[in-house]
Amino acid sequence: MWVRIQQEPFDPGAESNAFFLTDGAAGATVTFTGLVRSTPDNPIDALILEHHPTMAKKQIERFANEAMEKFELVDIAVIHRFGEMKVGEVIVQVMAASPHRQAAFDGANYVMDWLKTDAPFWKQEVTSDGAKWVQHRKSDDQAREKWQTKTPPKQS
Amino acid sequence: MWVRIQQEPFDPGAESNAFFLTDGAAGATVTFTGLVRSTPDNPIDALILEHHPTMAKKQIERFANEAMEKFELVDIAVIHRFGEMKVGEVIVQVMAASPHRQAAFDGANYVMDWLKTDAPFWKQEVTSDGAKWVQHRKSDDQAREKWQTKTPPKQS
Amino acid sequence: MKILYFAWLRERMNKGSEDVSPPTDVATIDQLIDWKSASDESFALAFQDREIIRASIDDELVESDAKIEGAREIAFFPPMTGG
Amino acid sequence: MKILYFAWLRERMNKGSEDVSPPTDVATIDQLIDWKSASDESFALAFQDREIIRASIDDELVESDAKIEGAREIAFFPPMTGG
Repeated sequence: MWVRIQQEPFDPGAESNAFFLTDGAAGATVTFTGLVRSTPDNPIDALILEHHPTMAKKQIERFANEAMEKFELVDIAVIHRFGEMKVGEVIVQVMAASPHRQAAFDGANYVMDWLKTDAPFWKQEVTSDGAKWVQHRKSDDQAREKWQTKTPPKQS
Repeated sequence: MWVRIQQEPFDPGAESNAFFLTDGAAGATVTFTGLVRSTPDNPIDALILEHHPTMAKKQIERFANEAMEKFELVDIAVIHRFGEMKVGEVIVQVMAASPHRQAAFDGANYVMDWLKTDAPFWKQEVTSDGAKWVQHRKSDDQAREKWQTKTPPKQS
Repeated sequence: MKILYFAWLRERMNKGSEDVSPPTDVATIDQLIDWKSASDESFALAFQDREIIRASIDDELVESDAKIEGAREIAFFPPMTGG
Repeated sequence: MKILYFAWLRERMNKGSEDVSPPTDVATIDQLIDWKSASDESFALAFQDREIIRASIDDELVESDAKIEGAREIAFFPPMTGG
């Protein structure tokens, strides 16, 4: 399990490939990659992410460790950037490896759901009008609810 | 949407990176990567995959199209190998892109669940004792059941 | 019509395909297996555990009561283990 | 103890951090906000919509009734929008 918080851009494919090399026992890896997007509805020039450095690392490590315990994971890794990033660059990547594919899906999904609401990062969208804070979405709070069920997700 | 069935090994990270470039509107991409594994419990030298070429492509294209319809995906792509492959090599990779992360998770998960039970591939594990057909797992049939619910998975 | 065999069915049949011309009263996959088993001992042996064998007609997965009329290619195979 | 401000709270406070020495009867996050609002107009304004503001004590997310005794560092921030 490892978590990296960094300002520099990174190569998502190279990170996945390096992760595959270390998970010999795991046949299934699920990678979540979050990218800066600019859409016709909401065109932006860049994103600026502010963060609370010590707390961000601790919180994401906690979610990653929880995922390791809840699901049958061999390994999990998270990279999250801060600072300014351009459209098309990667913001976050979560990689979860398991002998069971559903556990790999659940592990990456779990970390992303908790990271969205409880890891101290705040986004600003930069347009020609200046920078604007992104509003927190209620749907992100709701997404966590699926992990509150008493029965653990089915392994397969 | 595209599906490639091929004998040659491929670079999973390079494929993901190429996929990211084409999904401008999608902030979330989920990649499932299935690798040949050899474990202490079940050490193998290699895997041989037999397949029904025309049907394999049609079936996977069908699951990918179903995923596009069921979940709010911008794009989905599948690469599946056949023939002999070594430990550590990639067997299958599914990449799903969406503006919503849960849709990206569900899209890749859906295709994998159906591919496992209904795409015409058959694995042989090669050890020093020779080649042995892999048994179909009941848990793979059960994994599909989660998509039979009437209410679609929650978007977020 | 052509029959294809895959995986251990192919091994037990010792061939990947063959051409067959069933009479017109052989209407379904089940009846095709019955008809073929009656005349072909290795087929009968290979298809002994019939419940687990799956079939497709012209690249479409079908149930064992599916009509074979007009089929170009029928494939028989064990449960899939790809991915 | 040190207070940290993030995102638009930092902007409204026009600073990222400050040192404070609340009296001992200021026991919780809520009471710290009350105490600070009473003496600092820009703080009172920034913390107006108090329900949406979240807090952490020494890198741990806490509720507003959490005890602040022994805290080294308290952070205030809007709902998170990372990932």
